[in-house]
Amino acid sequence: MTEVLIYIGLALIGLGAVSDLIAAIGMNRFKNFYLRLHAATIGTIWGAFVPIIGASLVAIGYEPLGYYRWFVAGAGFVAALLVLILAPAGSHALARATHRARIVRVEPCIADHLDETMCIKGGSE
Amino acid sequence: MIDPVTYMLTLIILCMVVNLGIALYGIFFRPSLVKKIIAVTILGDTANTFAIMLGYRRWLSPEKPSIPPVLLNYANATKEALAEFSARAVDPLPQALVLTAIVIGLAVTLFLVFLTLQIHRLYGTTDVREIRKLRG
Amino acid sequence: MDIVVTSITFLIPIFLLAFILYIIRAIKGPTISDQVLAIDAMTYDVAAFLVVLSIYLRIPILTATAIVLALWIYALDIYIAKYLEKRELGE
Amino acid sequence: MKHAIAVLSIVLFVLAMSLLLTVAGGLYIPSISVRPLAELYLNTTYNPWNREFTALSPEGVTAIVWDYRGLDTVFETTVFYLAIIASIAIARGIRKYSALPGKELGLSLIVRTVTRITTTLIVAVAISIALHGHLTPGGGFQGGATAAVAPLLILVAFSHYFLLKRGVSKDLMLVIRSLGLAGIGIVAIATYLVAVASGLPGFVLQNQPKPLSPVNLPAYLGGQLISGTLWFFNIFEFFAVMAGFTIVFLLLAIPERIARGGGEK
Amino acid sequence: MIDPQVLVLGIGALAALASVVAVYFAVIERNLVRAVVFSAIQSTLYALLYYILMAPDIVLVYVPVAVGLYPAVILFLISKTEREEKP
Repeated sequence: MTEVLIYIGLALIGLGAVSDLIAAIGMNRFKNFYLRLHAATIGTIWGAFVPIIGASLVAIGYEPLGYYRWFVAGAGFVAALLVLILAPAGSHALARATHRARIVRVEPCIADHLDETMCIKGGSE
Repeated sequence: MIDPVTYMLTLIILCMVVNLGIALYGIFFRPSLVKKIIAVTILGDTANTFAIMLGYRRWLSPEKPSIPPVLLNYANATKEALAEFSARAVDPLPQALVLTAIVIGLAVTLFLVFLTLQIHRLYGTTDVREIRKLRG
Repeated sequence: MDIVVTSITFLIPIFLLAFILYIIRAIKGPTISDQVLAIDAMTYDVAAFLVVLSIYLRIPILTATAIVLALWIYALDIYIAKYLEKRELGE
Repeated sequence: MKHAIAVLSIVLFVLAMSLLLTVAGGLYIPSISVRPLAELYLNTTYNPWNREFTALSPEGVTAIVWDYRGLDTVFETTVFYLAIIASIAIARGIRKYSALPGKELGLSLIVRTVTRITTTLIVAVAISIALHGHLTPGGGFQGGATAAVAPLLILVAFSHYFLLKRGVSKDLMLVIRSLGLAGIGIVAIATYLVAVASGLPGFVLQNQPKPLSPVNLPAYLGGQLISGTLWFFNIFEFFAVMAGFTIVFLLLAIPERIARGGGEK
Repeated sequence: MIDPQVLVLGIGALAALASVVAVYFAVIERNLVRAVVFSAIQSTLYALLYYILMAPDIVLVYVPVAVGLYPAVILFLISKTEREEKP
């Protein structure tokens, strides 16, 4: 039983690590802020939530931690829950403020339904 | 032969020395008072890191890392567990001093923030060169 | 050799590589929003990393730091967002 | 581009210089053992077999902060108190408002809802950190600094008026803060007063019984380890630090327009 | 197999090196809001460094103070005074 938990947990940590790397590459490759928002969401949910859940599962089945493995698992689940609640809200606040403060211009832009004046049709491309 | 552990520890200490130098440059040569406050906080954090480095200890063996000064399983602690704890735990004294220093550093920074705010209300600027000019 | 320790030894470099890439974007970012977004992702990455590392080192007591780290970076988002949106933070 | 070259040269300098210092071996480096004083602290922080010196707290840092070096911390609390009082003194003369704006201010609905949930979680985490300060990492300073983020988050995500409407004012926080400081003082001299009243020698800030003075606060309360004075000190320091920071943030959050006297009186 | 001590201290050394870059830009940058953001990067890296140096107490007090309170206080100050540092 404990071996199954450890293998599932390790698989989740590995999945999280790979997703984190992909998101970090995307963070550097995407062209503007609104596209990077997508990479950041991948990096927080798949790159932080999933590995913390995996680590909690590993901790439940991992004997050397002894009696304190329930502490690790509990703290891990609380941290995962916090990431799940807070990361989207933070990204939302940042995106909304960035759009309202008009500090990021998207070129070329197809349509901007929130604020038509920010959209410059037929930009550099 | 280079010991990699010694290299890593030296690298951390030297990075802190460089940070200290850059923060001192910010305090002495940047004109804005806000920038001076930011540099002062960085200086304080770096000094705290030095204190914590003093209390660190190397690992006993690869299977026995050094541990924080917190005794686990205290309810059924034996004398052997206690001996192993004092053989592996890091020095708690610098941590205790740094703990209070951080909170008091924030309180003193708040005081500096209020002073800067009052200077801006009186003189209309936070640039030290202009403040000096205004006072003759 | 322990399967958990062996696997985590191989997974840590992947986390570190992502961490370095996030730092590059956080330093370089053309606007403030890009920087804050990169710090955001970097800190959640670090929080996950701390939990994994506490299992790797077998020191369970270190896990509590991850909760604190996950909580506070949200505060930084809110402060920067409020500053960009309103200019006056108090109202 | 100029900055990139400067940063690269600094990093390369650090890497090369530390290599040089490693080969030369002249720098202080942490060794495999700690100082004899630290050995003493680690050996006696939780040691039921050595009741003369032990603090009976599994957490070394909290034991040093409030037991071995307790007097230092009391004076540091005084410095903290004076810094906050100095800030309030500089900010004197700020106008009060009679009428609060009725409309909703602040960030979007999503952020406000999440902040409502988060603030509860923050206070819960802070109280847990402060109450378990003598068992796991944490304590009064950590819990207080953690709890002080909650009002700041509300100030930013809602508005300055949101807290004022719910009665969280500067004066209330001053009262809480004074109560916390008074509690620290009472716990510090409680053992001394009891010892003097019963005609025994006693110490200020005493935790566990010492060879000369047998008076102490109980180490166990209802079967749970509370480590004598440490638990009470942590609770009172939590209130003092949290309320102290909240006062300053309330003053700092007053909009500049009103602070300069241009707004409503 | 790599020595775990070297691996763990290597993470700390990486955090320290990155913090040098963040501190450099925090002091050099003229836009004060960006300087605050750089100092937040430095705080996060220092928190990781304190974790590696086995000080969970310091992490618990440093993260709320340096990530949760310092940026807000300095942003309050910037929003009430000046946004740019004059050359």
